[in-house]
Amino acid sequence: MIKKNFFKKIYEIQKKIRVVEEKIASQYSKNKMRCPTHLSIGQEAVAASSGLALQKNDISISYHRSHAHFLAKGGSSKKLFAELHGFEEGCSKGIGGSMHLVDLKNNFYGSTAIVSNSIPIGVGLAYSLKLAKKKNLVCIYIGDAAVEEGVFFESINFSILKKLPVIFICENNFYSVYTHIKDRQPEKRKIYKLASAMGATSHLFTQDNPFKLFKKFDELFKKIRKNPKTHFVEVETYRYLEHCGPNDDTLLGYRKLQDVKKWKKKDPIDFSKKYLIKNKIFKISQINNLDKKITNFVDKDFNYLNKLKKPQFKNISKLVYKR
Amino acid sequence: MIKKNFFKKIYEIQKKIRVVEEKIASQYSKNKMRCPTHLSIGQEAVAASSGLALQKNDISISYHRSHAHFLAKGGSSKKLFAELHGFEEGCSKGIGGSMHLVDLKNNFYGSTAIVSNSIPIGVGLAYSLKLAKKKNLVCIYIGDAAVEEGVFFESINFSILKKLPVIFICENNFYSVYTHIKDRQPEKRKIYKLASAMGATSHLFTQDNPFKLFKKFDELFKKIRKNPKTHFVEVETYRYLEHCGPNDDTLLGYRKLQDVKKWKKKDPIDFSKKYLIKNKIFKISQINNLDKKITNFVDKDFNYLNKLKKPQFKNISKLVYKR
Amino acid sequence: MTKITYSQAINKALTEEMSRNKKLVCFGLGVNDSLNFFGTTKGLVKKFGSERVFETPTSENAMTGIGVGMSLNNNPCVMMHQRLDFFLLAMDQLVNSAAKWHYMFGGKNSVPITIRLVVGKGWGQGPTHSQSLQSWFAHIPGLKVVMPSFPSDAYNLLKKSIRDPNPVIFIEHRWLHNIEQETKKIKYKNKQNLTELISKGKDFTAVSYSLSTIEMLSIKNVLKINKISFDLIDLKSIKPLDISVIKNSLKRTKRLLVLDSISHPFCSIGSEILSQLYREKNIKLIKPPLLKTLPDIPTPTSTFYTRDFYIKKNDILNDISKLVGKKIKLKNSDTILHDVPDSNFKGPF
Amino acid sequence: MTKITYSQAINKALTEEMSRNKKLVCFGLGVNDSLNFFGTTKGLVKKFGSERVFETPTSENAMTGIGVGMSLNNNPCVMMHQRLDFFLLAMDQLVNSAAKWHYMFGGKNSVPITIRLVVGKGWGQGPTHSQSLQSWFAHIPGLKVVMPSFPSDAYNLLKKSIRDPNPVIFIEHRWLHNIEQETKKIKYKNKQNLTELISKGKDFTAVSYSLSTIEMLSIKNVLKINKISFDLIDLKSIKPLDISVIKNSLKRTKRLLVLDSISHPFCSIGSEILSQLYREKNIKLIKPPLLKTLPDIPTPTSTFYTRDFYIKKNDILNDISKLVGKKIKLKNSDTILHDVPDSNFKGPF
Ligand SMILES: Cc1ncc(C[n+]2csc(CCOP(=O)(O)OP(=O)(O)O)c2C)c(N)n1
Ligand SMILES: Cc1ncc(C[n+]2csc(CCOP(=O)(O)OP(=O)(O)O)c2C)c(N)n1
Ligand SMILES: [Mg+2]
Ligand SMILES: [Mg+2]
Repeated sequence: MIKKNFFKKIYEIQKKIRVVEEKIASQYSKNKMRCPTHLSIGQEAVAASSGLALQKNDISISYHRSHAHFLAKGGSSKKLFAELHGFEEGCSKGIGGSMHLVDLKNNFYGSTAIVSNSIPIGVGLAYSLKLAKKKNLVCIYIGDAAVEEGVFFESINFSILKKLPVIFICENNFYSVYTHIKDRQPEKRKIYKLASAMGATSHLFTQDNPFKLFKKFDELFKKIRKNPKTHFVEVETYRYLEHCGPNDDTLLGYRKLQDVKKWKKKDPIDFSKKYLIKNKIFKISQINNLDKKITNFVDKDFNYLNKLKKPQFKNISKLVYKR
Repeated sequence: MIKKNFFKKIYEIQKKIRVVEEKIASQYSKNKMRCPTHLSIGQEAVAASSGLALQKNDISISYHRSHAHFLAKGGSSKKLFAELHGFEEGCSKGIGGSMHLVDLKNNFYGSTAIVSNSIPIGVGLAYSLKLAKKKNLVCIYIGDAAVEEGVFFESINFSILKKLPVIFICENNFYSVYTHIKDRQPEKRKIYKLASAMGATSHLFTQDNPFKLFKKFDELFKKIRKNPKTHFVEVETYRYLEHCGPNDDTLLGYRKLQDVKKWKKKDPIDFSKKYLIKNKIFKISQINNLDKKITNFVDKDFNYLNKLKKPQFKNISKLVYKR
Repeated sequence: MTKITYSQAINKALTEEMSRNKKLVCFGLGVNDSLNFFGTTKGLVKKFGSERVFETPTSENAMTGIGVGMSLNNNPCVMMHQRLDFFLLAMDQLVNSAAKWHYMFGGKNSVPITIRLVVGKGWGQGPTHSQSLQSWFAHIPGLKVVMPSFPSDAYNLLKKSIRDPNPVIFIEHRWLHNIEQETKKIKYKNKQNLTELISKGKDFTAVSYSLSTIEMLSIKNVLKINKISFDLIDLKSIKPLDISVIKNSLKRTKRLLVLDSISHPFCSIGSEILSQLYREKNIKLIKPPLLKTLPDIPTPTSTFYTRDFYIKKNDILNDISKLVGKKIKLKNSDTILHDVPDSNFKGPF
Repeated sequence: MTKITYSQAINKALTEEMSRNKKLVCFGLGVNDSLNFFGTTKGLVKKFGSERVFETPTSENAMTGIGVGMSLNNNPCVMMHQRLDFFLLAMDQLVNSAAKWHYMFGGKNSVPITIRLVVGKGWGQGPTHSQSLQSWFAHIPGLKVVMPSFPSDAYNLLKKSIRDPNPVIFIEHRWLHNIEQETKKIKYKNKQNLTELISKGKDFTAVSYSLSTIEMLSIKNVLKINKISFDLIDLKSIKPLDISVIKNSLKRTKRLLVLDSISHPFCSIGSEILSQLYREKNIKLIKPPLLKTLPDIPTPTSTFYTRDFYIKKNDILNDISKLVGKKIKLKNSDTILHDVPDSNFKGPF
């Protein structure tokens, strides 16, 4: 990638994810997106930089908070919006909703709603890559609670045993719903070290500088494609809004206002913007133009919903079995 | 314990377990013990020395290969034989069979037949000890395959999180049925190190010298009773007979004859006997007498079965629910 | 006249039982968080401390086994799951441990655990947040299953479940949580009959439980206007199941509708009821019985689909019309807000 | 006349399908070990290599998900469990992933996985090594369930299951493994009817599947001597279930016995069949139908108990006697070796 283009892309995808998510947040109260929706505002950098480092033939799979991963792998915001609104034009025909996204064209194999449920599926996808002698990898996104489910350990054990090309990316936002990690996992234990003891090659990345983060993922993925093995990356991150839904929830009191502030202060998108300007890669006006373009694009995708017709249950009731 | 008595006890319990198991093996072909039976001949030292180091109020719980743990915790060989033969006088009224032993009087809470199934139950028992502010511990016996089940990780995570007085004792005999550990777990990964990365205090013991092994368990258990925490001990060991049943299975070819020989050569019971004689703790004749006494005792317990009456299904069919 | 909701009734039962038995322990995801498990665990941690009331890691299988272990050792437990679907991870501990322990160890010990499971509906709960598997649990010897419809029964049955020395699956439909009843009806009755005839009529017998009982009540008026009355039998306990009340009623009405509206059809509780009745010598029905369940299709997420996925009042009325051979004037019910329990409800959970 | 056993038929089906489809993968505990999964996987690893045929860690839940992942990505799978009971650990992956994937992602992808489950009986299999949960699986939309009784059906249905783009639960009763049939009967028929009338008579209709079909056949002669004949309907496929064959037969016989002898009663397949028939307008039985299942009690281990726990031939004959209203002379069957399939069998597995 040419340097300028490279910076642009990383900025763009982050920004697009944020704009899409903010659109959802701002429209949610209209009660037309009638499904449990987990936004990743604040966490976009991980999805953006890893997603961009993935090749199209690499596979990814994700969990309940997956809009960002879907979009970063190339998923269409139109289909995302349609899915949330329950239209047949949604990526899962409206049957799956926010927690069940899929985009096979871009090898985003799916996201699922049960904690850790998609992990072994990702490992199975990787076994298939191995059988087909493909030089690609599977990226499995997980949250910090995922490593509390036994199936995580069963899956990573198998993945390591069979030397499968798998990269686990654990977005540690410290919370599972309203419960802090210290109430769920032993203090001082680092998730990535645990993965390392299982036998994975393990890394701790930070999201502060998304450009650097991209480089790290990019290097790592190249390595895995060349030398198939199971890797694990933990990135500490933070969600700005409530666990599920469009609102700010700091008043609930389960997390400190100052923590939220601290993380917002080092917001990766703000950082990226400043970085691009400070390093004279883009001018302010160029970035503002880019932002506007993104907003317009997202608005257009959203407005397209107005054209859609209400779908009918009888059209999907035959989908239980493939014929 | 007076020194002599201490040596005697450790020898005695090992020997007793072996004699009981050999009795089962020699009688199994009569087709009267009609249940899947996993013998621990070759592995007795771990059960014996840990069992002896447990206090009566300590709890233990085990897996499918549990005769030794049951006996070492004080379980009656009479009740064990009766259980295997399906009599109502068995420790589980004949309902459970070899894989479901219990002896609440001695706080042996049970052994179960599904790999890793008893692990969380042991952790729950420990939570109860904590709530009751008792200064005892729970000993959870597991095989090497147990750490392949997710529930092991979930359970040890909770145990560490809540600082429960739990000691995991993993009897690593390298095999799960006919499959070597290298085909199930990443090479070079040590189980006890994995437990340590989870956050347990972790140890690797050897069974070669059962007297030393006892001391190690004894010290460790005292520590845990004083300072409740989750510990993990791995002991490498070896079963001499087939996975399930009374026969030698070296001809099946899944393990090397020379491995079996190697382990038999350093048989802990032989070692103990020699040790006692060499160090002049007992005379040969004394040990031979002891052996005879044990054999007689076990024979008597076995012969008692002749007196038992066939139990009736209608007597147990009301046991599904407690009233 | 003061009123109490279903979730408050549960909260009251939990609070009283925790006070009554100092050994009782409560745990589950959300038990101590800001929303207090739909309000049902409010105040518990403050009153009884975080050793007896605690959040857990997301480890459903181990936590079930841990609950079994505690219950075996003098600490009865209430374990809770915000969706029944999550509990699928724990079937080994439920079926191979909890259900069989008392029996398989010769009655030496027992497992007084109560497992609260919440069933989701509407607002895009979708395929993996809306399942209701009472027929699975009822299939397993060693388990008991209760599914109360009213606050008073929720209160009573939760207390009974907690005091039961056996594992009890206590299933709450999410849409019942805000249902109200007069506070004075909330009384502990040790000897309450389980299955109960809660409303008497003559044209047919309706059998239902949990939300379906509320659904049957909601059409009572329309039927009355159309001069149709019915016996309404609320099961409350799914296992053990007492069909004697149903048999007695059928002797009079000779027509049967089983509304099993929160279950898939195949091997459902409804099927079991019909199977038991079919084998009875003395039951003669005028028409074949009707069984209404969800379709044999996973729950879709989109509100456009759920409208036709869930059973509508008009569908039930149409069926009743055929069952009793009378025309019923239908109202335009169910056309709006079919995917929320009431108009106060703001999604998603 | 050469003969082939049920387990050899499975081995043949697996071998042929592995040859036919180079993408097909087989795995499970015991697949490659010295006993070859009751002989059913003999020779596979040699022929197809250890990448396509492999042993697994003891990780039932993950391995199910891994199978789902492979099947989503062009590698149909056969996963195997030596006891159905172990598979209880994998209900999340089965129900929340495999069963729903095709539907919940809008039909974009499907899960061609076949899951072989072996059901244990006798010789002290006990409470956690003998469960048969076909009614659980059949309750879940998105799954198919087959339970063949004969080598030819095992062969045929395993091939069909493997080629099916949907998840299929293939349940084998351990006592069927040594059952023999003429080799020439082993032929692949793409269009085979599922539920089949395999023997015709007039006094009553018997419905059975898996081992219960063999049990019904084993009393055919005694009944014949007593001048009683029956329609024997072998279900083969539990889900989907085709009751039309049963309905047709009942029009003639008007008496029904459902032998569901490897299931607990509550919400069983037998219950489902009765429930479906009860709702039919055109079925008029002379006597209430009979349903025979295991008692609602977990399997005991002791051979002294299992004798009365499992259904005896004489019990079935007694029931039939009542059903058809004729006396039957009983023989002293079932008094010896009731807990092994044949006299060659040496425990424990
Ligand atoms: C098996 C299971 N248990 C519980 C839940 C309820 N639940 C939904 S999201 C969530 C939090 C998971 O936390 P984490 O993995 O850290 O992801 P995050 O929401 O923080 O992104 C929980 C517990 C679930 N979906 N599945
Ligand atoms: C969940 C489950 N899966 C498979 C089995 C079958 N099985 C019985 S014993 C055994 C081997 C376990 O090996 P290990 O834990 O090392 O104990 P060992 O037999 O070597 O003492 C297996 C796989 C089972 N009982 N439970
Ligand atoms: Mg989190
Ligand atoms: Mg082993």
